[in-house]
Amino acid sequence: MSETLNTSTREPILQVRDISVEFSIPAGGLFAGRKILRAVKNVSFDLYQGETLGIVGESGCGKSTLSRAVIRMLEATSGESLWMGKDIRKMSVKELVALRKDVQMIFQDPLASLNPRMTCGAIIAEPLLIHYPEVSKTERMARVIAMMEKVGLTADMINKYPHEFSGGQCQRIGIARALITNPKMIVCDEAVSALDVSVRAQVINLLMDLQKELGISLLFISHDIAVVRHIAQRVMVLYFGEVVEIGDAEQVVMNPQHDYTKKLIASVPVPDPKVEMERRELRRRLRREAAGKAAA
Amino acid sequence: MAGLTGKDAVLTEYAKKLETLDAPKGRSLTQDATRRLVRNTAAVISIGVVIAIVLFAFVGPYFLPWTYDKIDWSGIRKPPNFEAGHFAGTDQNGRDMLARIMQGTQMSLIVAGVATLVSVIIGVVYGAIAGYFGGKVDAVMMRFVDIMYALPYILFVIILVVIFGRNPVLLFVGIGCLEWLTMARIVRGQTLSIKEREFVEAARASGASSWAIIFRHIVPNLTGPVVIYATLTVPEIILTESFLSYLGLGVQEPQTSLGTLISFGAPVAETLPWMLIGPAVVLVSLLLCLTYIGDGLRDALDPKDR
Amino acid sequence: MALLEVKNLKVDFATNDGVVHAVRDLSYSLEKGGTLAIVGESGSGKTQGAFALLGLLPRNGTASGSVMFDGKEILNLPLKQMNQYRAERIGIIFQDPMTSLNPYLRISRQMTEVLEHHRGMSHSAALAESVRFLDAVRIPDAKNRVHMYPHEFSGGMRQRVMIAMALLCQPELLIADEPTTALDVTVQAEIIDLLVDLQEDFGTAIILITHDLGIVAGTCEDTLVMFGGKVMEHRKTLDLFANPQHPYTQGLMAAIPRLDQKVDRLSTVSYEFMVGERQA
Amino acid sequence: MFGYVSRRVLSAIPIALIAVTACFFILRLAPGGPFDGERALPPVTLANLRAHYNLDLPLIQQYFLYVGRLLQGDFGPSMVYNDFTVAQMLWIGLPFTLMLGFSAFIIGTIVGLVAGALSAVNQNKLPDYILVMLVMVGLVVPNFLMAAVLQLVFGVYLDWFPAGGWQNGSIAHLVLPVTVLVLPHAGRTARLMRGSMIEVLGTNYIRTAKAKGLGQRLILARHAIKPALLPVVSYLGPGLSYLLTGSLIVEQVFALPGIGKYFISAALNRDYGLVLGTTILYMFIILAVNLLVDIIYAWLDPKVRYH
Repeated sequence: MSETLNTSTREPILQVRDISVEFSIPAGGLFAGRKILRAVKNVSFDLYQGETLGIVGESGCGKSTLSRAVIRMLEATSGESLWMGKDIRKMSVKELVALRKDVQMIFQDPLASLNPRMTCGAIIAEPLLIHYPEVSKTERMARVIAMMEKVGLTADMINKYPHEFSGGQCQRIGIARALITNPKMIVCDEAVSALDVSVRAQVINLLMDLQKELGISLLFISHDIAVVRHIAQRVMVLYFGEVVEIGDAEQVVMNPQHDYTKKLIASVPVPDPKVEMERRELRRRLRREAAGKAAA
Repeated sequence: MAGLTGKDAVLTEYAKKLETLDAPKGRSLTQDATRRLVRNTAAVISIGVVIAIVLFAFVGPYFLPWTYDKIDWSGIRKPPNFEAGHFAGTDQNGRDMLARIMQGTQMSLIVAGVATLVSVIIGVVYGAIAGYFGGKVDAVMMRFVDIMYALPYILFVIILVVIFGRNPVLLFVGIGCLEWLTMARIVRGQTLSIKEREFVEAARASGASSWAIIFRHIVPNLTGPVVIYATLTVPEIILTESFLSYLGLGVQEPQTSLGTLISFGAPVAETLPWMLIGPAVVLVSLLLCLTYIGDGLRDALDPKDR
Repeated sequence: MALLEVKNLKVDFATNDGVVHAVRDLSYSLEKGGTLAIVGESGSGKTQGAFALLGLLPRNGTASGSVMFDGKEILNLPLKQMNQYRAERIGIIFQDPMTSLNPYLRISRQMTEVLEHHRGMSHSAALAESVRFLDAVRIPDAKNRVHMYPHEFSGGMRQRVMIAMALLCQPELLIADEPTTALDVTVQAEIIDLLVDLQEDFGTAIILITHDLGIVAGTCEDTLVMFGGKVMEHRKTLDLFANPQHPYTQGLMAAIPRLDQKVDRLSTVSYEFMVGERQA
Repeated sequence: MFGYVSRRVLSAIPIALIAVTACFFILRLAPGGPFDGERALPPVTLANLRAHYNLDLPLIQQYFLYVGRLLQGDFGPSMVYNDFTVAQMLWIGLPFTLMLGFSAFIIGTIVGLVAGALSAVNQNKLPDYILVMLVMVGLVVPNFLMAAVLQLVFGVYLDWFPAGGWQNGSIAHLVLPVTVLVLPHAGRTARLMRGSMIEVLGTNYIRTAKAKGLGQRLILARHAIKPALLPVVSYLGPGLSYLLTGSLIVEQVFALPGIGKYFISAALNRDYGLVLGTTILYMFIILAVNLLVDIIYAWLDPKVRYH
């Protein structure tokens, strides 16, 4: 696997400092007041060129909100998010559009992330149309075909519609669309969670190969810590909007520090009967301890 | 822009490949829907009947000896007789019923067409804006629609007609202006759900502008529900128009509409049954077919396997 | 004599694009109190095979073959007789707890009706028994929460209610169709551990349907691997994980990222074994 | 629950106010007036007629005067039937229209719900096809045509029921008009109920109910009816307003003493008072029913009551 990157010498491409996101939601009752929901609380981390940082946490822990706030797909309430030293939250509309060239996204539901009314070729070409309008149609289509083959699709699928592809193929189209403008970073939001086991392995391998070949940084968000540990060099664990643990992937998995991380690691089922029996005992002991602590 | 794949030579090779490539055409959602619609016999028959009615209304008059406003003094209140050319009899003023039915159908179709268009345009624009911008804008716009729903809207049409007199154009636009409420609600609902879909967020993530998103991503996906509801609006409007003509507020003499014909035919139905049967058959079959087509389109365009 | 004998079960669906063969040929047996995991990816027919047992197939589904339960044929039983097996002798819990409970009825109503209908209990007796079962599935403050509506429970809690509901008549067999797929991993572990404990306490035979080999490893004595509506492999769980025989099972095992092992590259499932299958 | 209801009532008041204002100004700003009949009135009588109905005051003042009196239930004078106040005229016609309208509304709703549920339960079987056909007829045939046909067949030829007119207390006179109003409403309700019931029968919680081994009738009654009712209930508000509009015609065709027939003549000869009065009355009925519908909806759906 790629050697652990010596992160000390190089400048991180993305520096996030104390990003918080708050939503005001209607409270119940007759004169509906408004409650403040703090989805992300003072999260900070760095992302280096060519590195994959995994963000793991359960539903509602704020990982999707954080990943979107950091690249300003939604407005954070406070904090800084420096891209190449420039704070994204202070960027003008034009600068923000230019940023999208370098920072792309891949989504969870392969089919739903593709416009059903557009052909595969048009979907992949759209970012080119936005950022390089001056490029001729033939060159644009040539680049699309090149990218399709790079992600394992055949050129003759270019006129097909999303509903004519399998889940795995749709996700490859999504990846091709994200790569077409040669980005420096891609946010993958549960990019493989909706795929079947066999297809998931292919897409994971594809993502890792492309990252090595093109030197792209990945922000890989998932609830599945086993997948995150496999694909990421460093892992950040989120719990109710706060970072409870961050560090090298092996470290976090092999000896977790925070209680929640321990519980999370212990809960993941391992496909080996003997190992799984021991882990059930561990989980039972953790529950008794937690119950004991709660009672004390 | 630097050679995407790092080597421009590779690009030219793909460009050559592009020429030789004749990638097969994909099957778009619309083609899928048409295939499903064609399998729905009731809908196909209905489409046939509607086309026949339209031809009957717009082409028929050229084949008739009598026009809708010519009075045949020798043939007043006569049952259908073929020698005199009155295939569907004559009315109290001796005018040929078949010609009048044709002209009436023409008028009803035109009114329905224009009014539906007006209601679709206003409804789609209003709904799309409320749906896309959401928040305060959406709340105010939808509050207005709720108020309009609370008003007894037919009374408004009557007031409108009374105010602007019975010129047909105003009638069409008036009905259209009051029929857009449900279309606006449906389009708003659809826009809200499409806006939440991941491919819209993907477009935003690629830096697409709001207008690009609306016209390239949202509007094309609106066509399904809009088409379904537009087909269901046409019979509604024909009913409203015939309702108004029945109250004497519809089209002015000597022109007529199916509603007017029925309103004259109904009181004398006992003695001159042909004055009621003719227009009634045409109106009911037209409405029946349009409703079946609407249902067929709904099953074809969003096939929850009912 | 086995509790459950399934022979050459076939399930087909009539769709307007032709007939879909969800289950082509499924045969297995389950002893009293035994535990069987049915593993397969989506579209393998694992769920439809289980629904066919209880006659829960959708309108356009048809089942054929033979299913002997406690010595009697129950496949395609007329509704009246089938209803005597449902919940009373065979319980079932479904994948999505958020939509499997009636949002307009209180939990008490949805549980007591089972006991009133099958055991002829009075409402108060049924309520007491329901609360007892809610305690058994570790729902805190069951006495009060029983009167609440489904939307006042979390996903994990609702699944516990479903489990309690399915066990009310202490059926001999419990079918669990991907019970934890829709849940977070920490809640999933609690539900799986709960199922294992309940199986031991009540001695109920369990068929656990899942796509997650990790869950299978820790729960069931036997495992049956399905693909394309057919059985690829059916062996003791320990043997299956020690040395899987069928290429599909081997492929699946190698394709999963594992927490306890570090591997550089996941191997993808090869479908050569399908070549022989295609003609069948 | 109380919080929810009072919030709905509070939100209904502004709607009513805005609607009244809209009606008032649209009518007044429209060209023509109640007194420009064929024979031009001498200017002097015209002037004091306008003064009598204080049409000479600035419009804004007329508006506040009108609303002020409206709050005390006084709809002001009728400008054409000048020996009655609008309130009196409405009072004569109102009870009949309400009786006709609500009886048709209740019968139509019940028939529609039962028909819709029945056709959904045995979907694509014979009863379903028959009911769908009946619903089509109800939806498609305009009410004035239906009225004419029923009048002719049952009134004149078969003479089972009086073809028109009204003697108070005689139900027979109501049969045909109510039927004409019931059919389209029952048709729409049945169509909605069928779709919503089919959807509910396909849900996971109905599958759970089946898996509990409960009988079909019990599943329908306890688990399916309530959720299926919700979308239909929210239609009843607009449903009633549709039906009341229909009663305009039915009262005219069957020569019944409701407020319907006043409205048309009032609109034609610009009797502001009467037109405004009828419109506002209809609106209040619809707003009241909408409020009732919201409350029924909240009672049915615990999630709405909950927050």
